[in-house]
Amino acid sequence: MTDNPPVEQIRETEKRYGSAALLFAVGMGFLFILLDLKPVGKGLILGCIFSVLNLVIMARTLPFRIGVSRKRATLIAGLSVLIRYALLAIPLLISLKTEEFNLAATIVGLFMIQILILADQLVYLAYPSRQKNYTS
Amino acid sequence: MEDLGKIHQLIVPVFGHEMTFNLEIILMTWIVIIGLLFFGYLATRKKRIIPGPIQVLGEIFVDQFYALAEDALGKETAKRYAPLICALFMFLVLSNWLGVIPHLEEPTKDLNTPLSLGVMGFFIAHYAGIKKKGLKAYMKGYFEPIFFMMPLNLIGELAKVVSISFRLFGNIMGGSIIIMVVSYLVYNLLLPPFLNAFFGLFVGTIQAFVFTMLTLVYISVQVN
Amino acid sequence: MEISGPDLIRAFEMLGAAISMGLGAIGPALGEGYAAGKALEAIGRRPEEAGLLTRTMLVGQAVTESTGIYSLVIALLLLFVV
Amino acid sequence: MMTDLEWIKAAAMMGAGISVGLAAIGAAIGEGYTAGKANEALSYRPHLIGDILKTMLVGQAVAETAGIFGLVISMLLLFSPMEGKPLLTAWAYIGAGFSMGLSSIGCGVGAGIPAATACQGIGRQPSVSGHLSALMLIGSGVAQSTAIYGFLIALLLLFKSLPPEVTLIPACSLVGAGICMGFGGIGPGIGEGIAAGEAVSSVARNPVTMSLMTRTMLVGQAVTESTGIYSLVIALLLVLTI
Repeated sequence: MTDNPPVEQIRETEKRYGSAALLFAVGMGFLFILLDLKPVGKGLILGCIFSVLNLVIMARTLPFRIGVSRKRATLIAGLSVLIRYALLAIPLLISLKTEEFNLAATIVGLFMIQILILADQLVYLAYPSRQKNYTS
Repeated sequence: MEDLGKIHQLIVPVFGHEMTFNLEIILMTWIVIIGLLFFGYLATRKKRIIPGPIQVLGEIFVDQFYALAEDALGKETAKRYAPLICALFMFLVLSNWLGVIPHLEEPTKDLNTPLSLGVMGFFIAHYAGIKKKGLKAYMKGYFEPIFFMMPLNLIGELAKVVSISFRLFGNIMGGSIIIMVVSYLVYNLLLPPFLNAFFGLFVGTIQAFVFTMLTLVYISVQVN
Repeated sequence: MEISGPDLIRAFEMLGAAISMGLGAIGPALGEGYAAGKALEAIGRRPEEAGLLTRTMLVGQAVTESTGIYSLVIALLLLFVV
Repeated sequence: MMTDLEWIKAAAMMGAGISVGLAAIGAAIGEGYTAGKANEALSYRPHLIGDILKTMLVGQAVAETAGIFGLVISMLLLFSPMEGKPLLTAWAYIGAGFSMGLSSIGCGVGAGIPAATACQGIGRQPSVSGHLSALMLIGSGVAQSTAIYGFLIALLLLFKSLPPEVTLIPACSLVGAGICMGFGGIGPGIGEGIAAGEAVSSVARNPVTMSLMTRTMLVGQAVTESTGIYSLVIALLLVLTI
């Protein structure tokens, strides 16, 4: 895409949820590590990193899928799905094979972005004025 | 997880037959009934023009369900059946909410409670129909549109009882089984309170309302 | 593995209960979703009739769900009674 | 002649394939539907590209949950230790694959429909895009509950300790639990998605009805969910009574 504004807005969404997810996961992870539950904290952080990576790749490939021919769009979408699923399989494999990462925590970490999006919107529903309005 | 579906039963022999009582369910039902009686006593103890909080709650219930009954049945018949509808809803809501408190169980979790309420609704609806239309017109309703549709109409009437009571039973029992299994799986961490809020309060209220509305609709089908 | 007659019957009861409830859940749920969607559309047009429309939606969904409940009854019968 | 371990491995591979394959189909249908409607909205409102793409990204991220669920179960199936497990595990693995895969189809499609209507609605009423995306996410979040039930059943099937000897009844119960929860998850997911989609498009037409619409939508979805709950109950009974 050539025009700048849409890319800007997508970056903003990506940054907002990505940084919030990382912050939350790292905070919770350190809490768990301090509580002497090292595998749980490490698993949470590992899962969350890949979850954020997934969102970033999704956002970066989004502009290429708009306004191109059908064949090309399908190809790009299929490729990105393959790459993203392969990427998401990595933390699961790591935590299955080694004892250092707790499996359940890794799975929760993988859903961190979705959980945060839902929580964010619930907060928006409850206190509409508190949040920056999307429209402005 | 072995206590899934375990019920404390009291078996009493009566003239060669056995009568089975589900003790916990009876106890829980009595808790609900006493709670409702207490609520009724508090709401009507001091009737004032400017009502206290409990009286307001009671007035809201009565008002809402009277309006609903009037919508469905018409003004004259509503006067007779609105108290029943209101009491049914209050009983069901309190029963479904009871499971939220630890160590207490929903009486509606046992099939016997919804089934008996459903059968009660069935008989009341048909009594209302006979009373309003007279026996002959009531019987004629079964032979519509042609004579040999009678068995199908009969099955349809009985299926109403099955569907209304199994809906309540399935939802409440499903909720309690899910809460039990999930609490076992996650060692009572974090999730069960949310599940309790969803299944106990939200689904419980909706299913109580659906049960009440369906009873009202069945009565109104017979009356009109 | 030897299979006796009663074993086979019991096994197929399990499978039958599963298929009955599983497939029986598809139709009612789709229908109820459609009913809820249409009711929501109507409420969007005339918000002042929301109470009546919600009640009608609930009754319609309750009737739609009957077939799902029959599946549940059959599944429970297969599991516990037969 | 195959050994027990080989049978279990073969079943695990089949279960993993079913799980991630069907889940990817569901997620792809949902995401594709969203992208299509977003393109349609873009074609007549090109200047709203930022808002529409943002909503599309968030919607697709939520619709992807189905795929991730399938992926998690398939990785668990493929790489969890299998040595010394009884032969019945093979049947449980196939059941787990069915449970997760089929219920993910409902989840993906159900999350895609509201996202698509939200993209359309932003094309119609850009001033309430915050409301629209909030309602969309609540709706698709609820539509995913049956996939969570499927996930629960799959985990139960994976980690339940099974009797050592193989008989037909538990085998049929294990596969049956998977099939029951799997098919039972399709309908509620799609139905709740339809309801949420209509709610979103109604709010796009008449934004003042937001809170009323949220309430009514949740009530309608709660009733739609009940067949999914029945399926879960039957599946749990099948698994737990072995």
